Amino acid sequence: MSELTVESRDVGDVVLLYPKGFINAHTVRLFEGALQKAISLKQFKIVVNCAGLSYIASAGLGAMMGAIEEIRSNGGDLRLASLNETVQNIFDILGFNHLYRTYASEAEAIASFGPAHGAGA
Amino acid sequence: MSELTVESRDVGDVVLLYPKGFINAHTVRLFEGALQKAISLKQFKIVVNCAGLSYIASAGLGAMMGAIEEIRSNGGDLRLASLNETVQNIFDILGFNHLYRTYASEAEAIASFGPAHGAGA
Amino acid sequence: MVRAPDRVSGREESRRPPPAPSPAARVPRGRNKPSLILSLPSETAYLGLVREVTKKMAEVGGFAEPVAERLSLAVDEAATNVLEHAYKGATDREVELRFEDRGPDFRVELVDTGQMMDPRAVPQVDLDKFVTERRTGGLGMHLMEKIMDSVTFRRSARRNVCALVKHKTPLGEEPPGR
Amino acid sequence: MVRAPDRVSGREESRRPPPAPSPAARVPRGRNKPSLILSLPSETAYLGLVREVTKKMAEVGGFAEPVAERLSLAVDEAATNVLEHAYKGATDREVELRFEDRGPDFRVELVDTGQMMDPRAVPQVDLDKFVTERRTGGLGMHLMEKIMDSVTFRRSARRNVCALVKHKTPLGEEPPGR
Ligand SMILES: Nc1ncnc2c1ncn2[C@@H]1O[C@H](COP(=O)(O)OP(=O)(O)O)[C@@H](O)[C@H]1O
Ligand SMILES: Nc1ncnc2c1ncn2[C@@H]1O[C@H](COP(=O)(O)OP(=O)(O)O)[C@@H](O)[C@H]1O
Repeated sequence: MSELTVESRDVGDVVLLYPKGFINAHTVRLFEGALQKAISLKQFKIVVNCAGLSYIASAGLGAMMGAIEEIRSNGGDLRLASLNETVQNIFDILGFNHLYRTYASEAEAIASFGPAHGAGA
Repeated sequence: MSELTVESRDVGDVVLLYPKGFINAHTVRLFEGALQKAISLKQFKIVVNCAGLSYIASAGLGAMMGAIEEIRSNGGDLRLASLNETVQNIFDILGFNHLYRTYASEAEAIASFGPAHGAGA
Repeated sequence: MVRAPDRVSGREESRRPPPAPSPAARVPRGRNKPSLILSLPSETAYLGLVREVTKKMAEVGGFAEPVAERLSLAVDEAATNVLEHAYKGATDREVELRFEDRGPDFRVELVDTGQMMDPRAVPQVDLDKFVTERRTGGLGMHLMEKIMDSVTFRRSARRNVCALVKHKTPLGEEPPGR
Repeated sequence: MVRAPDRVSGREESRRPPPAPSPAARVPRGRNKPSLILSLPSETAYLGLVREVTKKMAEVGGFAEPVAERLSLAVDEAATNVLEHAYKGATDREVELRFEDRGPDFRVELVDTGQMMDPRAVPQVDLDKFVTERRTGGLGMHLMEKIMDSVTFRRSARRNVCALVKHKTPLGEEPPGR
């Protein structure tokens, strides 16, 4: 019974993260590790595809907060795609839509980083 | 939050029942009612499609037990299709495979009543 | 329908009052395992909750999902019996379920203040006779005993206690993984 | 980070000890609503169970699924804070969660024997400053207060009690459907 897995995939110079399961104080280290790995590889254009994410607690939001400044100061961004109702709801409660750009689909999130991306793979 | 619904559909002279949800002592009356309705309409060839059935407790098995003699003594039978792992498991524990015929698919269960059926609809 | 006398003894075995507490039971608080007490009105509407809570506690106790599903069926059956037989359908009474993770044992106790269990009332299940005799009862106890390692009933302080126990580790095997 | 003083009073409101029991709280046993007590070791591994049990109890209490999801987030956050702040990560302690369905209120109490809550330690959330100041904390309390109708902390008999309350019926509206 794995509570969280995080796979990743590169599309051009965008890195896609696929958290599957839920992110709470117990599982957040894994998610944090995936973000830190992207940063250490200087992959600053990050899309978190939330299609497989059932739930995120403040620990997970804190992990994004802890990484966002370094990402943005390196000309990148962390953008989210395919939030389910629960996760969208948590974002709404916190007003996180002002801090992070969210997209209905992964393709839109990738395309938002510029026309060069998405075709590559 | 509906815990059980039971839809029905006729295919030739076979009646198909679609329990959706779970059958326990709380919801069993609805399932029993569907069986009794088929009997009162003299539809004795019954297939219970269990694809939407997540769980069945002894109350539900008792409901089948309470109807089977009348069904069989009128030349019919009650057969089951598409049991999920949990429901199959309960059948195995009780040795119900000796009492009821089960089929992997609805089509097979319908066909088991004879070559005339299934084409109609 | 009363079961055949020659099979009484084997069944009685699992229903006699439990012996002195096992070493695990003597471990005081701080045993570092989850425990849960659920108090419910005696209404069948809550059986769904009973099943889901049991399944979660079993999974947290280390049982794989299919086993947790079966354990939740056994507890559903025990609770159903309390509502139907101990309380005879009255909906204004209370049932208490106690879940305890005692190291090697997963243990659930159901406590009610209703009519006492009469072990002689429990029919022996004979599948062959089910159809011809139009039998519909007896399946619940049968399932409980097939699923659990032990099913015992005792009466104390005007309460009925039905205790269901499942060993986590069949002797000589590895403990189940999370 | 300490919150700005001018916003202290509004927050303090929801943290003062609860007043005398409300009429609903005085109803004795047999109140005919489910209640649940969950005792857990202080390990984050059990936060998933906390969330699922909360969601089920909220649904049984009559809240629609999206609301039940939010309530389970608030209780997850409260439990996480107990583990991280009251127990400072020690995993050999115990947390108790008490769920009570008091007619118009859904009430969850978390009880621990760890370090006392210092309300002044709770930062005020200012989203604009989050990014520039590299802030990562304060979101949990903020979520709890946004989701619940009241969040109070009290200390009694060397225990900390965090009480979360959600009214079922906004004044003048119909009770929520199952
Ligand atoms: N908790 C209980 N209290 C009193 N009697 C019980 C209890 N559980 C079971 N019984 C008795 O055992 C019988 C068999 O129970 P069970 O196998 O569940 O079948 P059913 O409930 O369908 O009759 C019941 O009919 C009842 O007489
Ligand atoms: N149960 C608690 N016991 C002691 N202190 C607490 C508790 N809950 C919260 N706090 C204090 O309130 C602060 C804010 O909590 P929170 O909003 O959940 O953010 P975080 O836990 O990420 O710091 C914590 O940093 C801590 O100082």
